[in-house]
Amino acid sequence: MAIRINPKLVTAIAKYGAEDVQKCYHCGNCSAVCLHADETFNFPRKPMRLLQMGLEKRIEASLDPWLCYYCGQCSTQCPRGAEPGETMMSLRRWLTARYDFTGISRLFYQSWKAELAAILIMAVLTAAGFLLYGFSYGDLRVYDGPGAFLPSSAVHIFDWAMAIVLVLLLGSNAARMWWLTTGSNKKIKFDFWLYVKKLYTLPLHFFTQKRYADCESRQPWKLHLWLMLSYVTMLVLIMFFLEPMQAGPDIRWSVHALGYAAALGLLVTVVYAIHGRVKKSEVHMKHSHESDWIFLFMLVLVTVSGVLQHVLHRAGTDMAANIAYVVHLALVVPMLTLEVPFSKWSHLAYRPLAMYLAEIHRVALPQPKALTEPAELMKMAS
Amino acid sequence: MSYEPKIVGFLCNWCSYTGADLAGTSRIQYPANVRIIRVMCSARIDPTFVMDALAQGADGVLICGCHPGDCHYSEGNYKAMRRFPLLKNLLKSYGIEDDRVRQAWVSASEGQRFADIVGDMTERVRALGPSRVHSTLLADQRER
Amino acid sequence: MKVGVFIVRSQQDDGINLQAIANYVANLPKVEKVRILEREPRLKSEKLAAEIRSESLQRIVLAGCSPGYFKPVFARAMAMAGGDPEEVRLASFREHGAATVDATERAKAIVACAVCGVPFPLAAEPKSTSVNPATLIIGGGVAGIQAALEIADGGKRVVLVERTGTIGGHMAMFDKTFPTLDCAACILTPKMVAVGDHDMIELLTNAEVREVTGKPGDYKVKVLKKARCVDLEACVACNACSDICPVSVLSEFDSKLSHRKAIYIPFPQAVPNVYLVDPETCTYILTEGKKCGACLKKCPKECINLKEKDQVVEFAVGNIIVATGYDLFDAKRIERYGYGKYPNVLTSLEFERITNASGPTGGKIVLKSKKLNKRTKVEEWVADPEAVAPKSVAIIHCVGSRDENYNPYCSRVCCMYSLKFAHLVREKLPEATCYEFYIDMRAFGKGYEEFMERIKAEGTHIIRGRTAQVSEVNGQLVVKGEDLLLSRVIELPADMVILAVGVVPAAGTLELAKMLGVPRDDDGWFSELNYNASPTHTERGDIFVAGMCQGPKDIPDTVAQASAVAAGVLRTIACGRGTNDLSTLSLSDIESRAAQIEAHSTQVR
Amino acid sequence: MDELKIGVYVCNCGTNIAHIVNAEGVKEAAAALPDVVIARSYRYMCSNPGQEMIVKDIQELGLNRVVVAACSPRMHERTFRNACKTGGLNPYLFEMANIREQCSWVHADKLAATEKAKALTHGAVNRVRHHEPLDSLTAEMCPSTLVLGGGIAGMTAALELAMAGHPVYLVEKADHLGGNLARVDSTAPYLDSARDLLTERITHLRENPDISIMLNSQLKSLSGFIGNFSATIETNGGPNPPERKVIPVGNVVVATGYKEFDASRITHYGYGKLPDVITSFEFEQMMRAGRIQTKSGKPPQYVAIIHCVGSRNQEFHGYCSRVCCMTALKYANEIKSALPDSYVSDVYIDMHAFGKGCEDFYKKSSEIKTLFLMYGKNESPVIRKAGPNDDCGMLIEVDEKLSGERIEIPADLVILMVGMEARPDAGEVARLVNISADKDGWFIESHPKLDPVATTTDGIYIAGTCAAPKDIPDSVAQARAAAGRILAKIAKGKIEIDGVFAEINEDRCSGCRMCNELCPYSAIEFYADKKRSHVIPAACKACGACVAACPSGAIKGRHFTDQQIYAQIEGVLA
Repeated sequence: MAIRINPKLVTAIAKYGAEDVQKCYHCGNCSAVCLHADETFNFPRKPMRLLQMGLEKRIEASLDPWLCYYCGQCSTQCPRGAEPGETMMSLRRWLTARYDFTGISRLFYQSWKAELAAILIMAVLTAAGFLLYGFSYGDLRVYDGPGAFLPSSAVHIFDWAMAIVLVLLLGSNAARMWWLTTGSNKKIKFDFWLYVKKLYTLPLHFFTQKRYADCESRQPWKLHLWLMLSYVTMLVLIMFFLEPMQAGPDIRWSVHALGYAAALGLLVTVVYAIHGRVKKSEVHMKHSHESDWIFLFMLVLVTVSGVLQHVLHRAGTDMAANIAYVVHLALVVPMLTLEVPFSKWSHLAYRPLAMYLAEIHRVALPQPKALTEPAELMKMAS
Repeated sequence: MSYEPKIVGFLCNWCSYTGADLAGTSRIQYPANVRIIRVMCSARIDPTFVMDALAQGADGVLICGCHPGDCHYSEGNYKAMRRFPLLKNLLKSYGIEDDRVRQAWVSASEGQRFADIVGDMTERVRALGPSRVHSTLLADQRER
Repeated sequence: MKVGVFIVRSQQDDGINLQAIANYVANLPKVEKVRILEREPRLKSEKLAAEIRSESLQRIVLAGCSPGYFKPVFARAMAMAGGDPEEVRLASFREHGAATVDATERAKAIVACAVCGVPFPLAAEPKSTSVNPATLIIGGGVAGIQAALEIADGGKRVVLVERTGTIGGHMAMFDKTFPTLDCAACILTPKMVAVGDHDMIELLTNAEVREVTGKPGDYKVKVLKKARCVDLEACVACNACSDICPVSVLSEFDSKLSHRKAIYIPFPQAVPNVYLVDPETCTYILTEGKKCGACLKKCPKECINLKEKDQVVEFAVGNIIVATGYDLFDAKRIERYGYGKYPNVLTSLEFERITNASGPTGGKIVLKSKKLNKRTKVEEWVADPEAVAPKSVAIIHCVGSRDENYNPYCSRVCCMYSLKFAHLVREKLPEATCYEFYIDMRAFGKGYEEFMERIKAEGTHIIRGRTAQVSEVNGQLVVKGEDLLLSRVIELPADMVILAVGVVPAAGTLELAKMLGVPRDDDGWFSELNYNASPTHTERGDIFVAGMCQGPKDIPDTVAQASAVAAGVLRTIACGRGTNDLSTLSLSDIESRAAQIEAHSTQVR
Repeated sequence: MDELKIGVYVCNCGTNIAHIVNAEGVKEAAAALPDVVIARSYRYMCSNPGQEMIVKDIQELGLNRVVVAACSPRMHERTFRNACKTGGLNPYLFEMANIREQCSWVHADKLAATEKAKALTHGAVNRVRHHEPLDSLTAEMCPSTLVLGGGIAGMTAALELAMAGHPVYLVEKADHLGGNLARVDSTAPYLDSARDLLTERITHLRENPDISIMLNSQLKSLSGFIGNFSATIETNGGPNPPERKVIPVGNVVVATGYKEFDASRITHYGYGKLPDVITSFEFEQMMRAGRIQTKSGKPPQYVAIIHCVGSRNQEFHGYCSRVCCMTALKYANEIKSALPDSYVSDVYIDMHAFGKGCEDFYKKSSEIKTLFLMYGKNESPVIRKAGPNDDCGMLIEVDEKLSGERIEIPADLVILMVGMEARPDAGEVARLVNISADKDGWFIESHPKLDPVATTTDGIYIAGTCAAPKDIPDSVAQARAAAGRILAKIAKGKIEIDGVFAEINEDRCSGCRMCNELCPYSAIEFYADKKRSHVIPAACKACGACVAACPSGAIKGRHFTDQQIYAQIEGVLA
């Protein structure tokens, strides 16, 4: 049964960043230079082809875009300037939008204004909420201990509430991803034990991102890993050690040492990223989608405000610290609630999941063996 | 002194003769038994030339032209090619050994090939020994 | 008639002052409105139609570097507005060479013609000049040879200047020619000999054009004749000098796969069949006569003079034909193909020599092998007839071509010669496997498609996909690329890899272009006067281009162009009238001529 | 004729010959041969003293035959022939023995080499005995040219010739000039105006007094040979009865062009049945009318262009039509320009963007978001009507090679890129002007590489698409090339005919006409009245095929006569 192509998709995808995909004349160079492409997952050329032809169903069902870490080799060597790397990036954005059942993600990617507006509203609401809470239960001049403006206990509950919401949102999207790529695939029959056996790949790839290390240059991987570990540390500290974190004024090295390290990591890597994107110093930083900028700047602001409130508190200026804290929360909340499930940050979930599912595919799908013999070649050709 | 066969070579002017010259300019050695006669095209080589050469005492005859498709006159060598089997039959009927008369294609850039052909042919003809055609043919002619 | 002029801005039109043009056009009679459209304008026929109606325009002139793209949208608008779509006229600056001298003035003239509905070439006809019957041909490749013979056979004098020691160019190095597979030597050498002893052809080999002055029909030429050190008349090509010469260097003609002496003849069938001395390597010359000089003593005809100096000859000609041909793309630039790193990654020309019956291996296809150069004591990779034959050969298309990182253009000949290579490999090494990696198989000429089918039938694996890299895995070359039709990335072992390198303008093209005042296109090839109408004429009067130097071309097209150029030359001589430079025409000349023609024009269609 | 006086000269070529061959020995052997009055050996026969030696001997000893045993005749035959000329001897009374390239340079055995050298010299001496003085003939060259076909090639050739001041008859079948170019709106890859090109050419043609344009005319017959043809042209100008005109011409340029492939031959494209499936030429008409629209009058949203219709397909034409790819890209651009909101799918096999500026054009075409879809050779897309709830008029089903998917392409308008094919009357034309056509009906050039415009018949040239598909620049170049050949011939005034050619002894000729078929240059005509064949010296290339074949030995190949060769055989074997 023939599938209907959709020439309009190429124009649509431009909103997600891919502007040069149509330049590709299919020489296959990119797929051949890519260190991640293999017998089962042949990219970036194939996904580019599907994109050109607008075969949405096929793209939805493919994990390929998530297996690319954008080292940029394909783009530098492309004879037509078709930017395969950037196209894969855009496909990831497009897929994120597809996985998200709320449609918010699609909205954000297609209009940065919307995303910014959403963030602002969310920020205002959060600020208002916490101020309301603070003034009704505490004293702006007190930072911690009794009568604190924003006692860790309260914030802690809020943290967890938010975390649960996020997990739910992200989880449901992840489930959709599973369904589109694997669940709905007739060729892959559900095998529970296989899923269990391969489960280890999730944390493995989440924490090490080892495949990223296989790319031509290891530099981007190191930075990305550092960034990731930094905010994971921060996350853990906040989710489980908020109380000692917030307590003061003297420094509690047990937790704060980690906190400082994480903050430093965040600052350095993010500033590096911004600088790189401004200077377009590296291939994978040549093209920046609005969502990239928003994400990076949010991250900077959050980190800075966080550091600020901490410093002010240690300095004994509790009132200022409280204000900084409110600002900090007003930035963190929208970033987490909007970026994590609906925008760039969601890849923290999708990538490892893709690796996990890829493993499943490799086992479940019939494995074509590498072609090195002309005889086989001819067999295939005929 | 050992028996030295005499071979007459009919070479077309455009490919084979030039090829033979190239063998010379590249100093490629081959037996001195061949005597070359230049014609414009292999199509010009009348079977009677071959018969006459044998009658005059040649032990072998070599016919060379351009490779099929390369003929300076577009298709002369095909004509020669078609003519050759007939000649062969004629020779057979005279009881002349197959190896004595040979047709080969030599291009202007195949000096080595020409030398090889001559070398090979000389050996074959030497192996066959002196041709009896000379005498027999003359006899025939006397009867006529 | 009311005319509207729309000027389209584009990247190319730097150096052209569009505003000035607009102002000029506005003052032309009949011109109702002038508008400058911004770069890549988003035009809608509906809007334009309204515009046309409101101004009741009967003719639209689209001006710009190449405004052709926008013609349809205007034609549609014209039709919508009830006008005649054929009255949308183009004034293409590029088409009529406004990239050259004072572009803006030329552009004005082009627009002026379009406004009158008169083709620019009709109105812009330079005055004719008197013509010196002698002709200069630069470049002794097949194009130069063909043109020289045509003109000389017409009984006109020709001076053929060739940079190297022999005429024949690249074609003389080839083994067979596609698709007929007849040997290049068989068809070229007779022509070379003919050039050599033609009464009307003066052959200046080992010489370079240094200066061209004067005007169309009467050019003054200075040619530097480099010292050949061997008497052209006396030498009988006996090889005695070369035998004795102790200096042995890699032969350029054999693309450095074999050795030649410091006194040498490029190849046995060279024309003139006379030896020459390479001053860079001759011991005698390098030591100013202190050492060696063996050949002097050996030469039986005493026709060697190692003290000979370069000399400059001057002469006048009427027409000049540029046939400088091409160089090969430097494969070293693409590191991932490992050319220069792996000895058995060859360029196409190297393979031509290896497979050539009169080449270093006598036509045996073998892998390169190490040889010690006794004199220099360094090991060199050369083609030795005794070496082993490859079991597998991979041919990679589009090396340096169709690639923005190198040459964006298609080199036009690689597909076909690659197929030819495949045939030769299969023919000479029936056991060997042979792969072709291509992007598009451009078999467009007469009998080419059939040739491709034949090669396929012979069992060559033709793989659609560009090779990404050639690497060495424990001594075995491996070629990696995607087979697009299988949509699989494949890695194939290959003992020999042939890079179908593209072509680039010959070294010195830039200088020559400056010398002659002939513009070049973006890729560095000489620009023809008009892509369709005059593919072999140039901006300069009585200067023509033929063959590869105007753009990639195969032999038949090159020969056709060469003969075409000969026609141009013979014509000017026959009627004693050459054409002056286009630049001699003033704007007002063209303007008035255009008006004239329009007045009693014989409208076509 | 008076008794023979042969002079034999053995060259030492420095030591090149002498170091292996005993030149003195060869000289003495030669001197002993009958009729040899003088035999000399010298270091360099090719040197001036060497040549003067020959001249002197001719004049003083009254030599009437000369033999030089030296290098290859390909090197110095000309030199020595000239020497004979200066000595007052007919150059054809000279013969050369090749004792360098084919003796001293290829043999190490001095004795054998010397013997061979003697034999070769003997052969030459024997041969030269039978040489006859030959003179190159000359024939008149009529300066006027007949050009068949008024397309871009024909017009260009005609102009080139006429501008040199030579009369030209431009014969065009149709009632207007321009040929297929006149049906085209603009040209790829630069989207220049085809009309301007045409206007320029035609205006020049009409202005030129040396050109007589004959519209509605056809060649009816052509007789004679190069320089001296006479052509019969039939003109039927509407109502009045066709009139015939006989014109003398020196050369003929055949530029009859092509016709487009008939798309209705391919059923699965539904051309002729589906209203919105059109050919490239029909689209050109739309362009010129400024209306790209479906039969229902609406501008199409989806347009599909299908390449290689009738080309590169063993069922129809095996060859590539060379221009369609770029034309297709041109359409993609034109459509996008006229209808910016439309979507263009370009269904191709290989993208032949080989010409100057073409690859760039290909890229530009993809930048305007043309969707390129690849199908396989000899596979064919199927076009069918779309269903009621499709947003398009038609659907094209095809196996897309680059994705491996079987897809449906939406289309409201489908353009078939019909290839080129030989005109139906090509065979007829070939017969009239006595040239041959290949299996596809394209005229055959005398050499596909080095002689693309000449044919095997002297004085008949081919240009443009009648020889094979070609784009405009290549056609123009070819047309000029043909003109160039003719200009060169005319410039010489007379045609030199080398003294070496075949001649038929009419008393011996049985009129079997075997030779007529054999001659690749159709240089042998048959006198029906006398029942005899006759060689046209001007057309003969002296290959000698006919000489060898003539059953009654009536044909004599001058300078390669049986006598001469028999003598040489005897000599080399003596």
